[in-house]
Amino acid sequence: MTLPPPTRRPLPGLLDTEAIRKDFPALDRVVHDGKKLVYLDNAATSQKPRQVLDVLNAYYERSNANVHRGVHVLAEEATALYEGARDKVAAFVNAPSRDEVIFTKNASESLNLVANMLGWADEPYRVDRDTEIVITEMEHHSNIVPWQLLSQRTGATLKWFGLTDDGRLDLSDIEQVITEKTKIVSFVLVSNILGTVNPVEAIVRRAQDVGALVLVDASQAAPHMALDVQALGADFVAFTGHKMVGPTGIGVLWGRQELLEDLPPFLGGGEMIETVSMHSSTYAPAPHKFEAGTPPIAQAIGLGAAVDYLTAIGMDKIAAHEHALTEYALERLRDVPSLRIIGPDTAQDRGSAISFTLGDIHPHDVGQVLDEQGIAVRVGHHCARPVCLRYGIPATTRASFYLYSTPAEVDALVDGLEQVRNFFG
Amino acid sequence: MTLPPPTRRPLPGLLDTEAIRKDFPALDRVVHDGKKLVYLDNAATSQKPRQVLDVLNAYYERSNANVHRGVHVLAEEATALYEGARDKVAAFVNAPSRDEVIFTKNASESLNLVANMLGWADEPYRVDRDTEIVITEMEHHSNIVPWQLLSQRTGATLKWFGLTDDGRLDLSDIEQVITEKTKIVSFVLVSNILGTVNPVEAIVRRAQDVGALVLVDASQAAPHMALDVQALGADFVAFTGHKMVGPTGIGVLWGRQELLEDLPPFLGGGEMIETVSMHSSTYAPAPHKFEAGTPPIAQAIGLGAAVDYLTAIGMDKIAAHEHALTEYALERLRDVPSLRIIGPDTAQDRGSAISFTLGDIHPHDVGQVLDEQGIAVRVGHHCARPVCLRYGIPATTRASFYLYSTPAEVDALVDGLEQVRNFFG
Amino acid sequence: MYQDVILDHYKHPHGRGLREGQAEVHHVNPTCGDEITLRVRMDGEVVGDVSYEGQGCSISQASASVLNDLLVGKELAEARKIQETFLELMQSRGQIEPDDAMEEVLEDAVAFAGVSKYPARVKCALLSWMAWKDATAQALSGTTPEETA
Amino acid sequence: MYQDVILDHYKHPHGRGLREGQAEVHHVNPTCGDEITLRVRMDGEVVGDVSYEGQGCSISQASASVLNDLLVGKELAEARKIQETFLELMQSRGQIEPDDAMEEVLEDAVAFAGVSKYPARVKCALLSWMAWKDATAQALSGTTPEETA
Ligand SMILES: Cc1ncc(COP(=O)(O)O)c(C=O)c1O
Ligand SMILES: Cc1ncc(COP(=O)(O)O)c(C=O)c1O
Repeated sequence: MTLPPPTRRPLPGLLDTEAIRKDFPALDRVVHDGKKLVYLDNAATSQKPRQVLDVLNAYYERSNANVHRGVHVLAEEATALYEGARDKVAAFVNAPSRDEVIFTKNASESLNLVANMLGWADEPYRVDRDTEIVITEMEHHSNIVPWQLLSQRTGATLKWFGLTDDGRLDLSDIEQVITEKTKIVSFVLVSNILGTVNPVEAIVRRAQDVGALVLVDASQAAPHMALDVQALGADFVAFTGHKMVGPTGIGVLWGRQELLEDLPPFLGGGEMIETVSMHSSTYAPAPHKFEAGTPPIAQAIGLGAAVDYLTAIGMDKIAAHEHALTEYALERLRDVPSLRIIGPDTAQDRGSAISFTLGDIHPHDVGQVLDEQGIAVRVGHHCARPVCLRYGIPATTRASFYLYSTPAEVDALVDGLEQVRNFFG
Repeated sequence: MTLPPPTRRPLPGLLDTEAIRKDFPALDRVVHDGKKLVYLDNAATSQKPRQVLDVLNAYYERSNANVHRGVHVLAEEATALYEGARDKVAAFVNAPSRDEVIFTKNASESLNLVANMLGWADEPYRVDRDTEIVITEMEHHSNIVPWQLLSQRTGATLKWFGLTDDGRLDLSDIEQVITEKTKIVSFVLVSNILGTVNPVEAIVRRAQDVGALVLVDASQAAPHMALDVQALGADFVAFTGHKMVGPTGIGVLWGRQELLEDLPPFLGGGEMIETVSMHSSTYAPAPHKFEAGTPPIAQAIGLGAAVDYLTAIGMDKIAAHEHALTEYALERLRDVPSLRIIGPDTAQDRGSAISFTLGDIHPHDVGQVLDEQGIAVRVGHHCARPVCLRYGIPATTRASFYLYSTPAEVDALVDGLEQVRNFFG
Repeated sequence: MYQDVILDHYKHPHGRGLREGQAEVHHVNPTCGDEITLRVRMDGEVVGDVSYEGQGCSISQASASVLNDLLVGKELAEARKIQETFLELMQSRGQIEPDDAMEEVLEDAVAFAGVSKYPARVKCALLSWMAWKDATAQALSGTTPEETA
Repeated sequence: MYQDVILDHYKHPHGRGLREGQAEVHHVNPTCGDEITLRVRMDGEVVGDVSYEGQGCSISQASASVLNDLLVGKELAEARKIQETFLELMQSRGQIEPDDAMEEVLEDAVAFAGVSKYPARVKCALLSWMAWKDATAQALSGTTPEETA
């Protein structure tokens, strides 16, 4: 049944996945009566290492308390752990100040937070009917719908960059898209469906020329490459914990301090206030101003442990590993008959999520037959339906890799696709 | 040092706390070189039983995947677990339909969600400059600030019920406070600072008479008593997982189905849509419409386990246990010289959070000296500063009980307060 | 879940193509993009024809083919009973093991029992059946053909 | 953390009460409601008087009393050095073990070393010191007394 893989060259820059995989209990999972799990759905969410789970358990078993303002031991420990996680995340993205790191529940909340702040802001940030919002056609729904809502609510015009046939942003009309009326440009650093890595510099430069703010959706970047918010030159950067070996229920918004000071709060409640009377309230300084209510304490601490884990391995090494794997996967997939890559077909400026179609076999069927062999991929529009519309396809199958993925798993995918073709051939 | 407790009668209705405490690893904690932890900060957050932690670990170690739309085993398991947790929560609060249960990150988000929905809603729900919002003076900041923000943003008038000297709502002017202009009445079922249980029926009746919606903040009720959203007669009910032996990072908003259908979404993004194009989007039916982005998957599943745990013990039994303990604590505290209870001084219509002042010893000092004896209480304004203003005090010390609290812990508190008095006397 | 019967219907669909009818509907499964356009012709109390065009996965395509096989030529009451039985089977989350009685009603369609274990795919299997129900209601109420989503 | 020195100052505060001065400030710690009103009188380059009124916990009250002891009568430059040393100690998160040199500068105030281990209480200890710094700046710039929060 299994085809012999083509004479596989040793790939340069691979991590010691044998050691790494031991840290991830879920990778030992056996499914469908004895098939070893081949987890290639990392763009949807990553698996979690023992090191992160241990930190979660230690928190709940020893130090669990509500944070801030407590004078008892547990409250002080919980606060130190929670704020310590903020330090770790700040260092991870090279933030100039820890106070620029806001904990949210996921990247979607981070993106919505910015959209809402701008809707309620005073000049010069305020988005209203005479202004424009710019996104791109390759955004995740979480970076489309908040701007559609903001545009409906304020009357602002929503504009976007289109895509080239090979899955890149079409910036040829950048001067017409980003104009003096533009208040905010929000775009994805690495596309979750196409894999494309976008040219930040060109967009940031144009945005700065016209005085627009820039929000970068780094949800698919933070897990996979070194992220330096200062080098990016953006005003806000959003990402999400569960895709970077962290727990679910935690996201991050980084924002420039002056902006966080000037912009209005979003959610109101405990923790985000300075002083409250029935008649009026004043707000705590950032980041607390944007963290209403009991925060996701254990989850932030877990994200801190995730960041420790990734840092210990090294983000550059992780990027090199995935790059090698992506190059190998593209090469092997190229040989699968009737397979069409949706997105860049070389590994250059490209993340490790690879979307494709297989003849006219529906992605649901591709995914299901792969699943029967233990291979977990994602099928559908990957919360980026405009991309499917753009390329005239109903959906794609997507395989996506991470630090624990192996060339053997790429081979398993290719073999699996052969089975799919036999089955529906 | 330790005074002998007064001849302690066996209290009626206590749970078998010896067995229960074995489930909670944190209760074994020893602090300050050998002091056994006496955890009386349950109104801030509860400890977590092994049963909940086991479910979290099993999820992360076996079934971790993003939910919905996946065709592989892990995605299907994760989806079934996540949606199964929704079934459990729906049953726990006797919701007519599981689709009425929305998962948020905490009670604060639930409360903000309603405030924002009403700000963007069409008639007849829309809050605007000609309308009124009603809250009370004993609300948690999380049920004050969202309404202050809404009132600032829409021009609506914010009104509130005051408090009587013995810590109850003053409803004597209910006809003037809730009027034909009132669109929403939002109030706390059990106060986190005073302990007061509020008379829902009178308020709901008046609100219904004038056609106003009712939101009940059940954050301090759901952990401690049987909650029946149908019996309450409210339109929305909010609560939070971490106070009810569940994980941090998870909250609930229950809402009546017709309302959830009619009201606009809040956060936009993945999961909450039906179909997206660059030009416009349509939204999924509730509850998904209100759950943008990857939800707190593990945390919802953990809350499901928490609900199982509480249900197995029985909410009525938990309520009886706490009632007996509160009665005992009030009785013993009454004998502490210069101690003044802030809130109802009998156990009738009262939860188990007890706030007090001790002469003019500052609550920070009270809390600190108790902490040195291993006794964890909370000090400050408990996110309810208007209550402190109302009673002319800077802050209070608050002891709050839960299903694992014991009469011996009440005795430890009373002894500890004696030490505080000696220390600062 | 891919029984031979299902694959056969997928590869060689029965009654595919749009023919004359009294009502036409267009149904979409937004989560996966499956679509079907379906027409119903009633000959008095008998299902005269169910014709369809669409794109989608093997399950949704095969299910439309099986529907055509099963319903065309049946009295409306019987067709409805078949539809309801199929719905019941698909919503059983793999809990129903079709017995002889059910097999007699559903014939080839019992092959879909395995699909009911996969919540993500149940909607695929039901797409054409929901479209048929909708189109039939329109045909009977005399509504002129129109698009519904 | 409650050293006898701290309790002594709390129970018998030195220099408490508002007296004449060139500047007055009002500081509040919003998280716990501690408040202080503090006046500064400069006699040329010398701290002539620091008078205060307030409410709050033992730490914030004792700290104001110690401040009065330490700063009144000192040259401004020296008073500033004491303030900075105290700030450094309080922000040390319990990492600084006061040595002889530090004890010489801080005298009774070294008793607060233990407080620095409790982040929630550091603000209490610093309340009067921040108020003094603020009031002194105002006194020197000749700003008329005003309220600040
Ligand atoms: C009465 C009340 N409402 C709302 C909240 C807010 O809950 P959370 O902090 O989990 O959002 C709390 C707890 O802090 C509370 O006690
Ligand atoms: C590019 C991109 N942006 C945003 C998101 C939203 O992240 P979350 O679902 O954690 O809010 C995702 C992942 O789903 C993503 O891939």
